[in-house]
Amino acid sequence: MKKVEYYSMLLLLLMLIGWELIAGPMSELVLPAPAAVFIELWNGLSSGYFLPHILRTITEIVLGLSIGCTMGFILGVLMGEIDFLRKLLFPYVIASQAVPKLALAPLFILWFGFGMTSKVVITALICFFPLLENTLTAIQYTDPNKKDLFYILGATRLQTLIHLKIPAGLPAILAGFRVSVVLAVVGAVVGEFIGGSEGLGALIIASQGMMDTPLMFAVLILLTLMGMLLYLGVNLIEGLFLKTYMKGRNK
Amino acid sequence: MKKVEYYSMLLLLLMLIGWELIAGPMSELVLPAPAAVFIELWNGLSSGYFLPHILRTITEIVLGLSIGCTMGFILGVLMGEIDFLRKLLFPYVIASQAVPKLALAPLFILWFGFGMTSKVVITALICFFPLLENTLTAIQYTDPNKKDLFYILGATRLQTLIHLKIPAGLPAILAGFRVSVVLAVVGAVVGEFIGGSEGLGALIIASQGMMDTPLMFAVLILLTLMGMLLYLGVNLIEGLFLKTYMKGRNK
Amino acid sequence: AKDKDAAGSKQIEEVKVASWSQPITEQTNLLAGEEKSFYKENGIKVNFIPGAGGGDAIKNILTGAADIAFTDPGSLYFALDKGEKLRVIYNIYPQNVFNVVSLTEKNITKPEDLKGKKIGVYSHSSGTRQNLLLLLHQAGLSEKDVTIVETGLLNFAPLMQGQVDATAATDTGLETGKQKGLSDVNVIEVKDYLNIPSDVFVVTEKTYQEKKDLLISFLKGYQQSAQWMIDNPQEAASLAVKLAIDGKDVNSNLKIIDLRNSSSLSSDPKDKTLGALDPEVLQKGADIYQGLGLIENKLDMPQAVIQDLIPKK
Amino acid sequence: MGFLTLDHIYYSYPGQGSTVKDVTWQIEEGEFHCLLGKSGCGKTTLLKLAAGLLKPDKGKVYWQEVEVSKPSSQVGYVFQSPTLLEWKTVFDNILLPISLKRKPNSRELDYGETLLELMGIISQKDKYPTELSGGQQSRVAIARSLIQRPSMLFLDEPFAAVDAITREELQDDLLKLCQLQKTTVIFITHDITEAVYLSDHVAIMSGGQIVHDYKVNLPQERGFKMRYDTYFNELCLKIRQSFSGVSS
Amino acid sequence: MGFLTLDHIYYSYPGQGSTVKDVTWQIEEGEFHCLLGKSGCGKTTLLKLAAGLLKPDKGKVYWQEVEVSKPSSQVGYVFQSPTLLEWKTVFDNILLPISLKRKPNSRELDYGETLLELMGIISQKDKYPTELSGGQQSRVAIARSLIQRPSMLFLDEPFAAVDAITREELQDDLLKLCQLQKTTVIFITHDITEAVYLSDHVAIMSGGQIVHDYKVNLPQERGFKMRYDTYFNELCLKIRQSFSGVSS
Ligand SMILES: Nc1ncnc2c1ncn2[C@@H]1O[C@H](COP(=O)(O)OP(=O)(O)OP(=O)(O)O)[C@@H](O)[C@H]1O
Ligand SMILES: Nc1ncnc2c1ncn2[C@@H]1O[C@H](COP(=O)(O)OP(=O)(O)OP(=O)(O)O)[C@@H](O)[C@H]1O
Ligand SMILES: Cc1ncc(C[n+]2csc(CCO)c2C)c(N)n1
Ligand SMILES: [Mg+2]
Ligand SMILES: [Mg+2]
Repeated sequence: MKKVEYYSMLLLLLMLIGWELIAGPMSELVLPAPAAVFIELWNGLSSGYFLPHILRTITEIVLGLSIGCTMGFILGVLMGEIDFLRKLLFPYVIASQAVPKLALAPLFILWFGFGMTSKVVITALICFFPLLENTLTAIQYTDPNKKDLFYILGATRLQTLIHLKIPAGLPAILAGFRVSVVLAVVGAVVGEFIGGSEGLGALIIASQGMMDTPLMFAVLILLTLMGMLLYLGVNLIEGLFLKTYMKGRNK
Repeated sequence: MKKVEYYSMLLLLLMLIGWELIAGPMSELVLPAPAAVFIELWNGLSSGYFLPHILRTITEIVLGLSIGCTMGFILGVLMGEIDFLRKLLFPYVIASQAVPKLALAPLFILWFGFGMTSKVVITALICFFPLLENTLTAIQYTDPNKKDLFYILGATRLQTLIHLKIPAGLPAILAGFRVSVVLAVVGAVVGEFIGGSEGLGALIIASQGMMDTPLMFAVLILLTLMGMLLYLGVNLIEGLFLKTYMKGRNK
Repeated sequence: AKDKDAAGSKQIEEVKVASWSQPITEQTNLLAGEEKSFYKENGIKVNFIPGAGGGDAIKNILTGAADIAFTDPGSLYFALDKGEKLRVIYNIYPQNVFNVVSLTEKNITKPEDLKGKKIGVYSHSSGTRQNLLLLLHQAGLSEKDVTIVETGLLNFAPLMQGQVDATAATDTGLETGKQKGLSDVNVIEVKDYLNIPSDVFVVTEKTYQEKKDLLISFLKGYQQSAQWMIDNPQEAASLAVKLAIDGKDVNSNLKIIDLRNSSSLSSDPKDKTLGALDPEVLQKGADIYQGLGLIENKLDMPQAVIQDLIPKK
Repeated sequence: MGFLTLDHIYYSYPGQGSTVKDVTWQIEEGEFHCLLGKSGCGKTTLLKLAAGLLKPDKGKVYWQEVEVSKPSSQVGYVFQSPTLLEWKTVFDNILLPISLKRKPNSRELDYGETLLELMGIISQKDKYPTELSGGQQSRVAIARSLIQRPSMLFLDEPFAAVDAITREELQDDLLKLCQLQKTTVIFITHDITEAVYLSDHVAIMSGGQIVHDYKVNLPQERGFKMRYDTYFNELCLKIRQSFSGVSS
Repeated sequence: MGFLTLDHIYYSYPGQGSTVKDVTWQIEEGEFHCLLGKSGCGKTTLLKLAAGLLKPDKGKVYWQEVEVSKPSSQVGYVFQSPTLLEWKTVFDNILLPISLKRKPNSRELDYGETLLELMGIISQKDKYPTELSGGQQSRVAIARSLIQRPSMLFLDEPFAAVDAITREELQDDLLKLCQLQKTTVIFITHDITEAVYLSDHVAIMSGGQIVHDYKVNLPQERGFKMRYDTYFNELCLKIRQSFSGVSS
C-alpha cells in the first residue's frame, strides 16, 4: 500500500518534471508549464470562478449517466434476452455510437433546446453503449447448469434474469459501468462544446477562443480529477454495496 | 431468421417514414429528407467522390484500432496481473480518457504532424480504454479452482495468463473489443475534425461549412455502415476463429 | 516548359502555411500551387496545414509546425496579449466579412435594434462572436444587452426555425445560406461600423528574422495568386472542385470566390496594392478588444506590423 | 397410466448417436426408484428427460397423465454437481426456490433450518458455497431440493461426495421424509447397497436402455440390520452380476 | 525424514476456527496412503496443504527434506471437482500439463491415448468437457494427473462419480501404474473398502486431526478375491468402528 503510494508520487513527480521540460522551450499558448497551470487552477478554485462550471458539468454527468446507464442496462438486458430484439435494434445502437455527436449539434439544439437537456442527452447517448454491450454479453454467457436449475425451479424469465443472469454477470456489467462513467465525462464536455455558456466544456471553448491555454489545461485537470473520482466511486460501490454479491468470487 | 429480417425491414421503413414526416416541414438545413440524403449518398459513391475519404478514414480506423487494442489488451493484462501497476497507472489511463482530444489539437499536430499519424493516435487513444477495462476485469475474475490447477501444474504467470486467464475471459474481452471497434469510428472522425483535409470527418466539417446537410447525413450514414461492418466483423471473428474457444460455453 | 525551367534552375523551398480552416474554396489561390506557377516561379512550394480556428494557425507557427499563419486579427491580438512576439506581414482580406443576419420581419436594420435579442454565433470561440461584440460595442451595447447562443456551423437553421432573432455570420456563409433557401433577410455588415481586416498573414519574430527572403518570395507568389483569382474567377472556381474540400459545385464556388476577391481589395482608393496593411485600423481593433476586456494589455500594433515585405507593383 | 410415465423415449445430443434409446418407464405415486448403470450410460440424460429439462427426440413424457412441457414447482432436482449460487449464503441458497417467488415466511425459514440440521450443516448456515467442503456443498443442494416439499424428487448421485457414516444417516433421513410426504423419487447412484436399501425398484441402465428393473421386496420400514439380511445381500449380488453382464 | 513430511501443521480459513490442527504425517517413497474422514473434517484442506496449494499457518511441509514453497511438476493432483478447461477437448485437457511447457511429442501423445483407454473414455477423446457425463469428467481429470508420470500423486475422491464396476477396474489400473512407477500417493476416499484395498496406510481424520493411522498388511499384489479375505473385512470393520467412534 505504502509502496504504491510512494511510487505513485514519484511517477507524478517525474511526469511533472517531464511536462516542465517539454513545456519549457514552448510557448505558453501551446503548452503551458505546470506551475502556470496550477496557479490558474488554484486561482480559479479559490476565487470560485470554476465552481458554477464544475457544478453544471457534474449535474450533466450525473443526469446523463443515470439516464444513459439505465437505458444501456435495460436495453442490454432486453437485447441479451431476446434474440429478435438484438438483431432488430443493433443497427440503430451502432448508429447512435458511430455518428459523431458534434455533427448533430443543430438537431440536438432543435429538439432539446440550448439548455442542459441537450447536453444530458448527449452524455446519455455516449455512455449507454459500453454498459449495453457488457450487459448483453454477460447475460448471454450464464452457466448452463445454473440455467437448468432455474428452469427446474419453474422460474420465469424475469426471475431468472434478476436472480441469476444479472448477479452472475455483475463483474462484467460493472466493467462496462466503469467505462461508461469515464466516457460520461467526455460526453458532457462534448455536449457543452456544442452550445453551452456554462460548464467545463464551454470553459474549454472559451479559453480556446481567448487562447488562454493555462486556463484550458486547468480545466483538463479538473476533468481528469472528475473522471478519477467517478471511477473510484464505482469501485467503492462495488466494494461496499455489492460485497455480498462479490463474495465467493475471486479477487 | 427470416422473421427478424422481415421485421428489420419493416422497422427501417417505419424509421424512414418517420424521418420523412419530421423532415417534411423542416428546412433542409436542419434535417434533410431521406430521399435527398440517399441521392447524395448514391451520387457521392458512384462518382467516386467519397472513395478517397472512405479509404482514408478506414485506414485510420484500422491502424488506430490495431495500435489501440494492442495497447489496451497488453496494458489490461499487465494491470490485471500486477496490482502495483494498476494502482500506479490508473490515474493516467483515466486522464487519457477524460480529456477531450479536440482540446489538445495543436499538441497532437506538433507531435504527430498534421497528417494521418495524429488521427491514428487519437483513434488509438479513444479505443484502447474499453478493451483495457474489460481485459483487466476478465483477468481478475478467473475461477480460483482453475488457478489452483495451474498452480499445481507449476505454470508460470505467463503460462497461466495465456492458457487460462485470457481464454477464460475471452467473452468479456470480446465485449470490450466490440465497444472499442465502434468507438474507433468516432475516434477517427474526431481526429479528422482537428484539421484534416481528407477523411469522412473532414468531409463533415466541410459539409457544415457548405451548409450541405444532405451531404453531412450521407457521411453519417457511411459512418454508421462502417461501424456496423466492424461490429459484425468482430462477431464473425468470434464465430469463426474462436469457435474452439467458445465451444462448451453457452450461446 | 518555361515553368519547369524556372523551377529547375532555382532551389525549390517549402513554405508551411497554417490556415484557420481546412483547404476551402475561398483559399483556392493558396491551394493551386501544383496547378499554377505563382509559387514555383518564386522558388517555393506551399505546404498547407489545416486547422480549426485562427488560434490553431497561430499555435502551429508557435510550435514551429508551420512558418506562416493565415489567421484573423482577433487571434493575433490574443497571442500578442500573451506576450508572443509576432509580426503581421500581409493583409489577406482588408475587408471585414462579418455580418449579422435577421429575417426581415424582425426589422433589425442597425446594431441598436439588437438590444434584448437572442443572437446566434458559430461558437463562443469563433469570429462571429468577436465581431458581434465589436458591432455591439460600436452601438454602445454590450454582451449583457443581448443573449448570445451557440448554433454551430449550420447557424441559419435556427434563424429560419425562429429559435434566434438574428445570427452572426460571414459574407460567404450568408451566400451559402441564401443558396439553401434563406431569403428576405436584413443584413448588418460589420465593415460599415468597423472595418478591421478579416485575415492577415502572421509570422513569429524568429521566422521574420531568419527567413525574410523566403517570406518575400511567398508573399510575391501569394500576391500573384490573389491577382490571378481576381482576374480569373471562373478558372479558380473550376480548380476549387479538385482542390478544396467544399468545392463540390462550380457555381457556388464562383460566388464564394467573387466575395473573397472583393474582400481582398482595400477600400482605400489611394492604395491599390494587394496585401497593404494599415496599422491604424489594426490598432483601433486592438484598442476595442481591450475596451471589451477581451485582452488585458495595450498593444502596439504599428510595432508589430511589417510593411516592407509586401511586394509593390 | 402412472404418476410419471416415459413412453418410448429417444434422445441424442447434437452430432452424436442416440444416448437414450427407446426407454419406457412407469413410476407410480410414492414409489422410490433407483437408477444404476455404468458411468456414461445415459442416467443423467434420462433423469433430465423425465424432469422435462431435455425434450425427447421421439416419444413422450407424461406427468400425472399430462404431457410434460415445462417443469412444475412441485419438483425437486439435485444435479450431479451441486450448482449453488456463489453470491448467496448457504441458507439463502436453500431458500432460493421460495424466495424466487416471494419472501419466505417464518414456517419456511424454520423448515430450512430443520433441513440444514438434518443434513448436518446447520453450522455452515451463513457461509458462502465456496467456503464449503465438497460434501457440504452437495448437502446444501439436497436441502434446497427438499425445501418446497416436492411431490416428485429427482436425485442425481446426491450422496456421492459424502462419507459412509453421514451417507447412511442421510439415507434414513431421506427415506423417512419421503415416506412422510409420499414423495415419488428417482434416485441415481453408483452404490448398489444404497440402491437396494432405499428403493422399491432398482432399474439397471446400459447403453441408453433400461435393461433390468428389479422389484425390492423389503419392508417399508428400513433399518440398519436389514443391510445384513440375506435377501438384501442376495439382491445386491444379483444386481451386481447383471450389471457386470451388461458391461461392454 | 520421509519423502513427504507434514510437521505440526495448523491451518484456518480466514475468519474461522482451525480447520487443520497440529497434523504430523510422514509418507515414505512409494507408499500409498488413504485418507478417510467425515465430510467437512478437513481432508481436502490437508491435501492442499501437503501439495503446497495452501500455506500452513504454523508448521512446515517438507518434500524430500526440502521445505515446500512452490509445487513441482513432479506432482499430480486430482481436485474434488474435475476442473477441466471447457475450451479444450478431452485430449487437449489431458495433455495440458505438458503443452503448458512445450509441444507434446509423439511418445506423450501415445501415453495420453493409453491413459484414455485405461480410463475407458478413448471414444470421448475429441469431445469438450461439457459434453461428458459426470463420471467421464472425473476420469479425464485423473488421466490428466497421470500424464507426466508424477512421482507423487494427490487424489481427492477421484472415483466418487464412477460406478462400482468401473471403479474396481480403475482401482486395479491405478495400483498397477503406481507400483510400476513407484509413485507415492495420498488418496482421499469415502469408501472404506476402497481405502483398504488400495493402500498401505489408512489415516482417519476427524475435526482437523489425524486420529488413527492403520497399516494395511496385505500382499503388494492385490486381486479381486482379496476383497473376501477375512483380514481385509476385519480391517474394514475396525476402521468403520473407529470412524463411528469419532463421529461428533
Ligand atoms: N451435452 C452433451 N453433449 C454431448 N454428449 C453428451 C452431453 N452430455 C452427455 N453426453 C454423452 O452422453 C452419454 C450419457 O451421458 P450421461 O451424463 O447421461 O451419463 P451418466 O449415465 O449420467 O454418467 P455418469 O454416471 O458418469 O454421470 C455420455 O457418453 C456422454 O459423453
Ligand atoms: N475456502 C474456505 N473458506 C472457509 N471455510 C472453508 C473453506 N474451504 C473449506 N472450509 C471449511 O473447512 C472445513 C474442511 O473443509 P474440507 O474441504 O477440507 O473438508 P473435506 O474433509 O474435504 O470434506 P468433504 O469430504 O466434504 O470434501 C469445512 O468445514 C469447510 O466448511
Ligand atoms: C474570411 C474568414 N472567414 C472566417 C474566418 C474564421 N474566423 C474568423 S475569427 C475566428 C476566431 C478565431 O478562431 C475564426 C475561426 C476567417 N478567419 N476568415
Ligand atoms: Mg450422470
Ligand atoms: Mg473434500
